[in-house]
Amino acid sequence: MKYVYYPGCSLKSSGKPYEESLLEVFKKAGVEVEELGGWNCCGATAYMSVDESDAMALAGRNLALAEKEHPEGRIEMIAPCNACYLVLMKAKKQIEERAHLGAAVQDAFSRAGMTYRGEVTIRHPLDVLVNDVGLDRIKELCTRPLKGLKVACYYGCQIVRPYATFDDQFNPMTMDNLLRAAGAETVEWTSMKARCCGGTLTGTIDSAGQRLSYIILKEARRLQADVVATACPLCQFNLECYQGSMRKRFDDDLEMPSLFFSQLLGHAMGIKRRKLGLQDMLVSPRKALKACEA
Amino acid sequence: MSETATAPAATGAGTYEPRIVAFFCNWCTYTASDLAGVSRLTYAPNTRIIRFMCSGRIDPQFILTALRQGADGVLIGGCHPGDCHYSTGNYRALRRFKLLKKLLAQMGLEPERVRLEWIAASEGDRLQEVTNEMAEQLRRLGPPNLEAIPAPGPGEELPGEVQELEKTEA
Amino acid sequence: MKSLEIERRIKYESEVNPDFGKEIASMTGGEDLYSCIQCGTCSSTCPVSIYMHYTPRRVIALTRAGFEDEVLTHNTIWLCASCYACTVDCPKEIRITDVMYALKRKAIERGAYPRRFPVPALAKEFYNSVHRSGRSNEIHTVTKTFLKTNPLKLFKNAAMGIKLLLRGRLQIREEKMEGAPAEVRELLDAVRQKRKGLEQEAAKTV
Amino acid sequence: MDTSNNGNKPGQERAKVGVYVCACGLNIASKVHIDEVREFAGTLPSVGVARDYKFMCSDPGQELIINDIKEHGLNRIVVASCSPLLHEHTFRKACEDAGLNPYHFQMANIREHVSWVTEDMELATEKAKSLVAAAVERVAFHYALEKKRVDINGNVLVVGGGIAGITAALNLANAGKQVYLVERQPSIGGHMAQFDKTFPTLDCAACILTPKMSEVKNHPNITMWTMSEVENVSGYVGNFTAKVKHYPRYIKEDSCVGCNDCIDACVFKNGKWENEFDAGLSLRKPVYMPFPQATPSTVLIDPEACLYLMKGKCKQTCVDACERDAIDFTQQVTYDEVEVGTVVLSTGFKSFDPKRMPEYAYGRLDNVHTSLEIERLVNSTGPSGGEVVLKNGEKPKSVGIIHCVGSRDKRHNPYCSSVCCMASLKLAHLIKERTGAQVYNFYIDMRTPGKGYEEFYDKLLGEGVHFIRGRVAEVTDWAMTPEEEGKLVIRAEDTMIGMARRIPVDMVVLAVALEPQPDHEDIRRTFNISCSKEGWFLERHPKLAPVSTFSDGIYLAGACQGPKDIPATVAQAGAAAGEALALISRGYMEIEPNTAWIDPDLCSGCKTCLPQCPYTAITRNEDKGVAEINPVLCKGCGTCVGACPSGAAQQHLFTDDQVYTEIEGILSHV
Repeated sequence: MKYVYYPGCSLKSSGKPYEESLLEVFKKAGVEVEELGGWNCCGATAYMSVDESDAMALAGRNLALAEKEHPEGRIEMIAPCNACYLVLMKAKKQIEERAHLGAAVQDAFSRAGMTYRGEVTIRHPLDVLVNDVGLDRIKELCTRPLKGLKVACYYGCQIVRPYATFDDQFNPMTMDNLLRAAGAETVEWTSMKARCCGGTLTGTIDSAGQRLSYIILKEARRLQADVVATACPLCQFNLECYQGSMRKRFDDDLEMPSLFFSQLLGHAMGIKRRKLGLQDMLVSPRKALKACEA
Repeated sequence: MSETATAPAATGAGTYEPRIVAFFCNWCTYTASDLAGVSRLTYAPNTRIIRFMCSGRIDPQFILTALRQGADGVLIGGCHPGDCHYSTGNYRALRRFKLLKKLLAQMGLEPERVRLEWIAASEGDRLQEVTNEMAEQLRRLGPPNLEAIPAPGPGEELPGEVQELEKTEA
Repeated sequence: MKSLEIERRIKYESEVNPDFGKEIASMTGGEDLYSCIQCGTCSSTCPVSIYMHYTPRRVIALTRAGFEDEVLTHNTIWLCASCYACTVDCPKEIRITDVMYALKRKAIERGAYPRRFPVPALAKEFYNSVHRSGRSNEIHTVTKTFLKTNPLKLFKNAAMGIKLLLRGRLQIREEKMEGAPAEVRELLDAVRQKRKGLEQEAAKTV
Repeated sequence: MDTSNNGNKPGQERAKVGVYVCACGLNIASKVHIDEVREFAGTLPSVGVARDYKFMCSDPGQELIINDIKEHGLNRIVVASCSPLLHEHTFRKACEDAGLNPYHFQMANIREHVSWVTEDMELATEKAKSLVAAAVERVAFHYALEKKRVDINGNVLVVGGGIAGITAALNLANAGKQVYLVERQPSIGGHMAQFDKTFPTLDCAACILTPKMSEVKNHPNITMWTMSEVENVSGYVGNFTAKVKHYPRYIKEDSCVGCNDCIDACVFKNGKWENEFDAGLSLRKPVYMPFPQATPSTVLIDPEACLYLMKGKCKQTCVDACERDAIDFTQQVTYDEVEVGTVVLSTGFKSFDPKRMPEYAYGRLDNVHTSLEIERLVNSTGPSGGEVVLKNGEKPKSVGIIHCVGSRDKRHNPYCSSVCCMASLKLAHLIKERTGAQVYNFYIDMRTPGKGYEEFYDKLLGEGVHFIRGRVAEVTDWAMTPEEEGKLVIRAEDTMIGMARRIPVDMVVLAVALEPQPDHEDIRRTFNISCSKEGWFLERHPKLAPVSTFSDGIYLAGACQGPKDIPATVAQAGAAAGEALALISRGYMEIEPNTAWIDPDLCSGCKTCLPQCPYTAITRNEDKGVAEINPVLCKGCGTCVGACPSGAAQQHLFTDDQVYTEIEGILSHV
């Protein structure tokens, strides 16, 4: 199966390790991806706060681009960032359901030499790996299982809310199943899995935002997790990069490696650290991963 | 104003309001139409309802006559499959309806002009939906081509064919 | 200890905007605004309601009652992190997150948002950055936001920023999309114009 | 063949029609120009008199008709007012009183079908005119008919043995009628038997219910069948035949005295299977007594649990223990067929399964219970002997009661279950009384309409029960503060204060919604009645016929028609019994003489109609070579008429002439 790959802005900067590791894992798992040419920002939450048409057209443009590249048949587009994943899905829904918006978008697209056929399905890597590749295949590929590694799987909000497309809204399991297949042990923390990490508030209203991230990390530590696994660049950024300021703010010696699930999976598949961007983390996972190799 | 599509509101006199003649069974759809009234659900203003005990009583000739007499469309309403007050009348209605659709096509009449719907006593809102939908559709079609409809009288092929169909019943 | 200064609190009908509720209800997600029964599920499931001037439930009540200023000038709508917990938990299936978006747009449209408050500023900076380059750039957006709102924050986060830079996880240079971002801008303008037109027509026919 | 009933054929006399347009106060007049319709009617050729009046259904309204018939010699009447389903009989009666055959009447429905559903007054008026025109043209083709009567069999079938069925059965039996009471469970009593106290009086449920249960058991006029279901019903009002299926209980009911020796003797020393009656809070053996006051007080054997019935191998210690040889492993499913004239449906409700709302942690965290489970806990005959205790056996120090679980929720049940507020208040009182715990009620709106209900609420406010107005978002075991450790934490907004709160408690009670029985569809079909969207059985009229259904002779009692508390249920059961009795004591019921007949001169004997009839009322007279319809068997659907290719088959009140003229009439105008 061939997929169109929509990285989104973060995977080109703070989320670089996500992209590096994900593409490596895809290669191993035989998931063929081709980056969407000329893609643009999805608009995230900001655009929707400023202008609706702009937000929907901006996101929609990426869908139309994909359809231009592949004029025939259905298209599967992988969006690894939770925010992109939801925004693209929302744009699709809006354009198809809101009469005027839809008409306006169609009109503008056609004048820009594009048409929107609604043939794109937006997929999240977790969905693709579990449902297209399959856990059995993943197991086979994991030549260096994460034995004894205790992982707290953190899914974030926007892949299960408001639309629960491929996982349970209240107690998502795909990441747990994936990392269990990779030999890891995952913690039971239903009420944390999709609890808000603070989103952009961690930077803007840090007192409120960072508290939300802190709650998640603290709970992971209480459950004796060695590492938190994430599926979204913003979640990962919040849960890792702000640990320094959290230590001061909450007077806590908290130190919890927070990785992308793809980095752990890649590690289990025997892929070199460098290729997984593990050396680029602010909170080093070395100790945790050493432990599970021994 | 909201973008979400809303049912066509009854527009004032003057604009083309298609006439729908509705044949409803006493137990389900006629009761539903009363419920629509009690619930004050306004719908296509030119829907005119004729009551039968059962949709099984409806003779295809009634439908053709209605069209010939100036109805733009005919709506048949009966109980959901399995719910017929007389156990099987609605199935009979369905068989005749299917045949009639074929004939209409042969006559060069748009089959959308005749519609059959199962509407239960509790589904007043469904009635509103269906009639509004149908009115909208008929508005687009415009009045029917009356020449296409054969005049009544002896030697009509229709009842004969119905008869064949009825006979195929074991 | 809160100050004990007394404050006169009463709302006169002349001060409310009777159309505000309808206005919001007509925007995406607002459809079911009037089916709210004030049960408070949104406010208790919301992870940030504890920091809000008004809980989401009260924002809905205020909106319906036409208390436009209270809704648009206080921090509630800007604290919403779009986690959609309220939307999926609402027993009346009101899309509260989208109502918040609608209110944010109104606030920006009316220039009513709290000026030195970083969230709307960030939104606008992000918007501009993408408008410029077709992509967003973390450093630029964040820097500009704080310069406008609270420059001290910049130094607070400097250490982290440098660490990320060293690891190649931050781009100083603005990452541009292939092709001309101008195309995107033109596209968006076209859509906005067209949609406005359609809506005005529709409004006329009713 | 049914010629006797053809009366004077159309055309034999010139029709002189009286048309009466009803304003129905403003119900019609506000949307239809009454005078315009009246004037229009006056212009129609066959119309002799055209009037309008405020309320045609009132006595003066009917007097108008009667006088005009006498003075102006009218021979046809048309009333344009509400639905014929509401007032056709009223006006037919008026015609009759004036000496006119009641079937010389036709109604035009200009309220339900015009004024209540049309926005534009001009369009409404035009539509009303066309309906009147149609009625006037049609009625000319009406002809005199004789009334049709069916006798009513005095026996009654009551389906469901909860408090509703029990009440209805006793009322009917005490009036001397033979009643068949069919209950699916091994004992009658229903939900009420599971309760400890009843609100608002707090009198003991068992004390008031048990006597009624044994009264049913011992009543000479009641045949009580437990572990039984109605498999199918045939026939019509007055003469139903019901096939009742009896499941084996593997105990001879007449021999067992309920000594329970077999239970003690069972090879299983301890209970192993969930006791349904205790909502799964206690365990029972394969052979068991449903509950102490079970009626009949007869044990039963669970074929899914009993070793002998499953594997054919067991010491059968129970058999040895039974001195009366009541145990009979050879029992099979058996059937009974009963003839009844009327039916009372009292099949009750099912309570909502909170597993469908994972946020409340039911089945995931300990000490989260449904209200029904708590009813068993506070019940002295329950699993804990009336003690409210946690899983670890200790008494809870704090309890949270969550209202509206599965109610007022578009994702589950949009309606209010109406009993939960009072039931929760009752449980709050009992829990506080038994444990002294702090009790918190989380509610959206406190609904206490009903005699003595608000007073009960006042009482609880005085008892120091906490009330937090806010719907609970989550029940979690995840602690944020030391005092929350090891507790169930309830998160809600206290909407009165406008602040989010986290309340740690030891036990959570979920006041679950009332839902229609899962098999309501099958029941509905068996008895040929309608359901509301939610699946509650549909009454004939929400106000004026709340216990009747659209099928004559079938009545509703209790929660099967919608959520109800005990007082309302008992009242409705009494009403249902009353309706049935009214019909029985009259002895007969008039039904529409709308049977079909066949004109032998036109019938080609093609047999098309024969397979059409669901009642095999049509036969072919081989000598005459024509079809004939037996008017006694014919139920008047007219399906054969719709199929007849030669127009030989006709249906009274729906002849081809009548229908064609109605179609023409409805379209001739406008």
